[in-house]
Amino acid sequence: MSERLVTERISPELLLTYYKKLLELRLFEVKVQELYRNGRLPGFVHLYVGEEAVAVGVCSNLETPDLVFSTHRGHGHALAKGVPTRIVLAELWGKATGSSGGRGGSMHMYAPEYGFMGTNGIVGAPIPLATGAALSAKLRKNHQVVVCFFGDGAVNSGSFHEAVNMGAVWNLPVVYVCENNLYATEMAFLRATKNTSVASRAAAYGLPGVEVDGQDVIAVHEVASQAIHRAREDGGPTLIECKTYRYVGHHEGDPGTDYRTRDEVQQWKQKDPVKIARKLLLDSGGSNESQLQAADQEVERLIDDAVEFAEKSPEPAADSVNDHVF
Amino acid sequence: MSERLVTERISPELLLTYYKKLLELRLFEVKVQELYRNGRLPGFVHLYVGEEAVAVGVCSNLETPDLVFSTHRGHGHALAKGVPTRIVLAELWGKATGSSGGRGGSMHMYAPEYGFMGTNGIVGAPIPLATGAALSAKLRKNHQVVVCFFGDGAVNSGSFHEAVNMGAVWNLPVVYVCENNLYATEMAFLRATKNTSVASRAAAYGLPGVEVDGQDVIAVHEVASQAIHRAREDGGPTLIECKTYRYVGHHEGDPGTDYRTRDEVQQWKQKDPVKIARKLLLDSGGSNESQLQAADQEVERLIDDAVEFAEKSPEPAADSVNDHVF
Amino acid sequence: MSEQGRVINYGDAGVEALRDEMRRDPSIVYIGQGIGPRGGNFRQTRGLWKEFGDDRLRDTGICELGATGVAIGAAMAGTRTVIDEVFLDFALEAITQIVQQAANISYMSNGKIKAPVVIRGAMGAVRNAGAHHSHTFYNWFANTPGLKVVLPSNPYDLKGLFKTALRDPGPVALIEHKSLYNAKCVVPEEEYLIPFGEARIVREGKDLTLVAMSRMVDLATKAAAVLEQEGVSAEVIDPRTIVPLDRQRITDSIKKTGRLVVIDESPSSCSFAAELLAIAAEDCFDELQVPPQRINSLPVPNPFSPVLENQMIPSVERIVGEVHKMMKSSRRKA
Amino acid sequence: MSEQGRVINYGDAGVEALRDEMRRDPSIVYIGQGIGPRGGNFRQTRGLWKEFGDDRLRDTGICELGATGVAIGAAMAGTRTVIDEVFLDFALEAITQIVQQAANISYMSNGKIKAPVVIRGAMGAVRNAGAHHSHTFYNWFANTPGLKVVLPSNPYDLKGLFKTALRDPGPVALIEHKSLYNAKCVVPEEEYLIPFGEARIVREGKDLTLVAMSRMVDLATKAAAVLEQEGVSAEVIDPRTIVPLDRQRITDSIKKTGRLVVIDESPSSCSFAAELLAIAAEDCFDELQVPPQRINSLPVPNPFSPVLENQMIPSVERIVGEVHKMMKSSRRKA
Ligand SMILES: Cc1ncc(C[n+]2csc(CCOP(=O)(O)OP(=O)(O)O)c2C)c(N)n1
Ligand SMILES: Cc1ncc(C[n+]2csc(CCOP(=O)(O)OP(=O)(O)O)c2C)c(N)n1
Ligand SMILES: [Mg+2]
Ligand SMILES: [Mg+2]
Repeated sequence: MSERLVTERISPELLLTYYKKLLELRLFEVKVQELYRNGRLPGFVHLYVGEEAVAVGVCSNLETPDLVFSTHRGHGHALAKGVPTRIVLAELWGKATGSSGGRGGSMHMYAPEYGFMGTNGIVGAPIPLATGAALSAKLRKNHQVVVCFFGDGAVNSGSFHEAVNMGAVWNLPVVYVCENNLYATEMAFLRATKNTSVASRAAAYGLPGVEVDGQDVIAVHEVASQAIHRAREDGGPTLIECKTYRYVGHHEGDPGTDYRTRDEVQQWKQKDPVKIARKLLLDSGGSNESQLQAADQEVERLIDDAVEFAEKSPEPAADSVNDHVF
Repeated sequence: MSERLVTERISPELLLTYYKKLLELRLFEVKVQELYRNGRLPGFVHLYVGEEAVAVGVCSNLETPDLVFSTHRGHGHALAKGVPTRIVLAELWGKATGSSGGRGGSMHMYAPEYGFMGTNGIVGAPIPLATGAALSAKLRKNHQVVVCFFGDGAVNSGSFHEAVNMGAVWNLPVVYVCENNLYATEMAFLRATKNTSVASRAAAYGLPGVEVDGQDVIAVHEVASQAIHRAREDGGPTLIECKTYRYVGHHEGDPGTDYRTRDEVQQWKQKDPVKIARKLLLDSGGSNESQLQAADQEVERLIDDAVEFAEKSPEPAADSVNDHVF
Repeated sequence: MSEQGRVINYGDAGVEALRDEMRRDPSIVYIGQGIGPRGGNFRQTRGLWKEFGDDRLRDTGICELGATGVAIGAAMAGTRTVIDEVFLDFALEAITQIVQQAANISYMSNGKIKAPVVIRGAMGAVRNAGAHHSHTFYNWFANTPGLKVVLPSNPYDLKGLFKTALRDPGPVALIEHKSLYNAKCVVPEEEYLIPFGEARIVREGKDLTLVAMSRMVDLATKAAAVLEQEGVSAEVIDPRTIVPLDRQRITDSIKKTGRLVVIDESPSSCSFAAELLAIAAEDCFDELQVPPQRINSLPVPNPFSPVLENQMIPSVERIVGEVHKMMKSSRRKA
Repeated sequence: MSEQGRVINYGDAGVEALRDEMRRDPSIVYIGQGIGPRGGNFRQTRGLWKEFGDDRLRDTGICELGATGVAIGAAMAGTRTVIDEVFLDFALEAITQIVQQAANISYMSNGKIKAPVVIRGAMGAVRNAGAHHSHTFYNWFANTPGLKVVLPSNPYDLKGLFKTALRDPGPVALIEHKSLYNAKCVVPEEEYLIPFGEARIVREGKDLTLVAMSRMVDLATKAAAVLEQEGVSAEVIDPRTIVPLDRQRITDSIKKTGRLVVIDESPSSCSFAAELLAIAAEDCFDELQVPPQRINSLPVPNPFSPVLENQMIPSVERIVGEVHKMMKSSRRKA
């Protein structure tokens, strides 16, 4: 990553905003990890630690009416799209104040009022859904753009193949963002396929494919900006491959150690998206240490507030179990 | 197609064998059409008229233990793999003597004793099945090769994507043969996808992709020969795209006229695989007219015999309805 | 259902419902294979493409999984959609989307997201299409919380129920029968809606209750006519929608007649016929005079051979035969 | 099932069955996600990869449709396979292959091709996994001609039934319960097979019959213990395989007790509980003393919230409560 270029490419104010968002995503997950390990949260959680620059880089281009479809590893996408930490955490806690009133949890969390169309427990499933939402946007000519996040694991699924082809042939306003973190659970992408370049697969469907450093929030922002712009102008879909890495296990409970070398993890930690952004702000003189400390505290307060809110919130009423089926 | 080359590439004897097979496939379908239109055959039939060079060109490379998985348009594949006309026709007639005892019909016709693993009513489904059969062959190291036929319509299905990727990553002895006849029912391939080169899609999975003139039995034979040879030597799968055309409607009952121009059909009829082979035999001096007439009569007798056999065969016994479920 | 008026067939009744609703609600988009210029494999969209064009009648390649997901995603985003699987069998390609996404979304989102999508498919045996093209599956859908399930047995019901489906807030499985497309009856040109959850008494009777769905209604009615000749008065009921189910009207009839025979084209284990027998046992225990019976297709894949398939599927003869046996068995109470 | 001997858990019992059979039959290949070096998401293949290696434990990418088709195709070609869908929910991705190809192939080929494939998946609610990871679906499989359906409720049965499945000529759906992997009981190290179609009398009783499958067997047994304290003697039956079904042993029990309660984790409409009530009505009409009852999960997607999910799923309290009501209602015969 070239710092010289970076400062030319972005204002310090904007970078500070990204930094705060990156940190929010990071600290949120760290808190979730702690709560989960302490047995406070039910269900299963997949944390986004290490991949924050993808969500923030992409979503910083979006307006509230734009739609995001996310995955099982979706807390970061929700937060980056603007869903308040409070209702995300309350949902993870199964509380009535959560974004799904406690009915959803980590993998089924919806906040359409913020343009967040859900995390998803089914790998691949959001890709057709997002494509459909883009069809809706195109027909209504409302200049909405739809972003679909998915992992490298989803790329070998039929859902990817069928949906991306439809998005391309119908020239829909959708951006397909693959978070290639090299593994699907313990399965290395290069054991799952002979072609490990996701971007190159765009050719099979006749849409543009771009690869980008997923640890570099500015690079992601720029690539996404172009794709989103083109989508908005009815120029059609793009497939973006973000090379990234999770620093934690696949889900809480998975040590994530036996299929990855310590070295590999360490190398990727050198490219920590939060640290990179922080260092850049300092090095470029965009912010000074005390400004950054203030920013850090602001984010910490946000997380603390969310914990307090979620903890104090009521459980859903048992007799509401039959509501909202139809 | 260059005739000069052709005679150098193939002996007259062999070409005469191909010719007879091509004619068998053609006359078989013409007879089925007639019987069907006269209300003699139940169910639905999809005829292979115009595409014969694909089945014959590919299957002429196979031994009986090699396996073929076929489609809804599969009579030609069955015959080319060596399933006797009698039991194919009897099956279409729903007779007890048919290859599936009348339980299957056109789209569910099995003759494992000839290495024919079935036509199939579900588009795309045979691709994973064939890949699995190839896994079985590889593990048993029995030098069996598996061939999977499918149409352009199957290429946009998840089954294609998932299975071809698995075949490639596991380096299985399977040859994927796409019969690209430009349409899936009435849907032009170029309306269904932005990338109409099937062979080019091999890159997405890291296996070789080859395009060949599907009306030229010798060209198909040669391309398939290489692929089958490589598969047999544990060199992995190949994706072959045969450009071809059906001269008839999608199924009997479909006039096949409103979505294709008369011109287009006429142009393709100029490349009739049966006529091309016949002309080549005559032009090259490989056979004379009277030899060919003898060949024609031989094939006609084969078909007549099948009709007589099937017609006289008994229906399955009503009380056998519960047999063979498990 | 009136005896007088304009007679049209099942296929055209569906087209009419669609045309009406697509005119009324410009957001409706119809997605499927061969449903555009071709007008549908069963002629089930004939003429609509001319009026509504490529934007609203969207032909897809062979990718039911993707196309169904697209229809559901569009519905979640505010566009009312129909996904036509054409053969219901092909819904299997996409059933993960139907069950996991469409049926669950309202609940999972606490009612914040709805998926107004009609999942359309034609089921059942037709002209010996064989094992891959003859499934019924409606009991699977009825077992899926969040899905409504509609089984029109005639043109009149198809039109009225389809229109209701196209105004429903959530996903509706509209399951037609392939062998009914040429069935005819009187269908008003004027608008009418048939509410979900109202069974239809096809004919009244007092000796036994025949419940049948979809094409089986025709068989039940014919069997009832035969039985009438013999002095047995059969009430024939068509639930029309199996989710929601008009439990009241069905159990009222069973209580009245004391005898139940269900005719169901699906294989019997865990079928909708099983459900109705269970309901009868739960709700009509004291009124049932003899054991309730179900007549299902034999539990085999649909054979191609006409001889075998006729043996497999319920027939008027089999219904009449079962009723004979039932009428012979002694009543529990005098 | 003995009270004495080596105690192991459900997960390990499955591993043991597999290890035995993979040693015995070198053609067996196991396909799925994370089943190789990782040893399975539920530890259901732990240790096997070390012994059998990459050739026989084949990890795949996320492509259940393709992988299931591969397993079926290999089985058709003569290699016995297991396809592990891990979560049964993901079988939906591949159900077209399971139903259309695996289940139909023997019939469609007139018995010439068999598909000896075990379709393995873990069902049911576990630790609030939510709507996408908690389905049951066994009634769908039971409704599919050509599939056998096995529901082991404890380690002993799992080992014996899995081994039988691995020798069956056709496709078998082996459906485990996610919440049972740590359940323990005595399991002999020696070889034993449990034949399909033999229900197990979990405990004998005379006042009523409780039929339960999979994890519900534990609840039924606990409820029976509570009821015993109150002087009500409940017979608990576990069908173990629902296709083939031991109709005889189940109906014998119902005839003996005159009362039936079925406990089933699936939503009730067209569930296996409905099937059993239908069977009771058909076969035990004269012996049933009161209406048979079914206790199913509420017909809602599995909610994430523990409060809501507990409300949704059958509990010991609910079973005891229903039995109380049933015992109060007057018997039909003195
Ligand atoms: C259809 C389906 N198959 C399997 C799973 C189980 N599963 C959950 S997450 C996951 C790995 C996903 O990998 P990837 O798409 O690369 O995303 P990542 O976890 O790396 O962010 C798997 C296999 C699932 N949820 N859905
Ligand atoms: C999964 C599935 N979807 C749809 C169909 C209906 N269908 C039968 S053949 C066909 C067209 C197939 O086109 P293609 O694969 O190009 O083969 P062709 O008929 O051209 O030989 C369709 C859509 C099917 N049989 N299976
Ligand atoms: Mg990944
Ligand atoms: Mg084609």
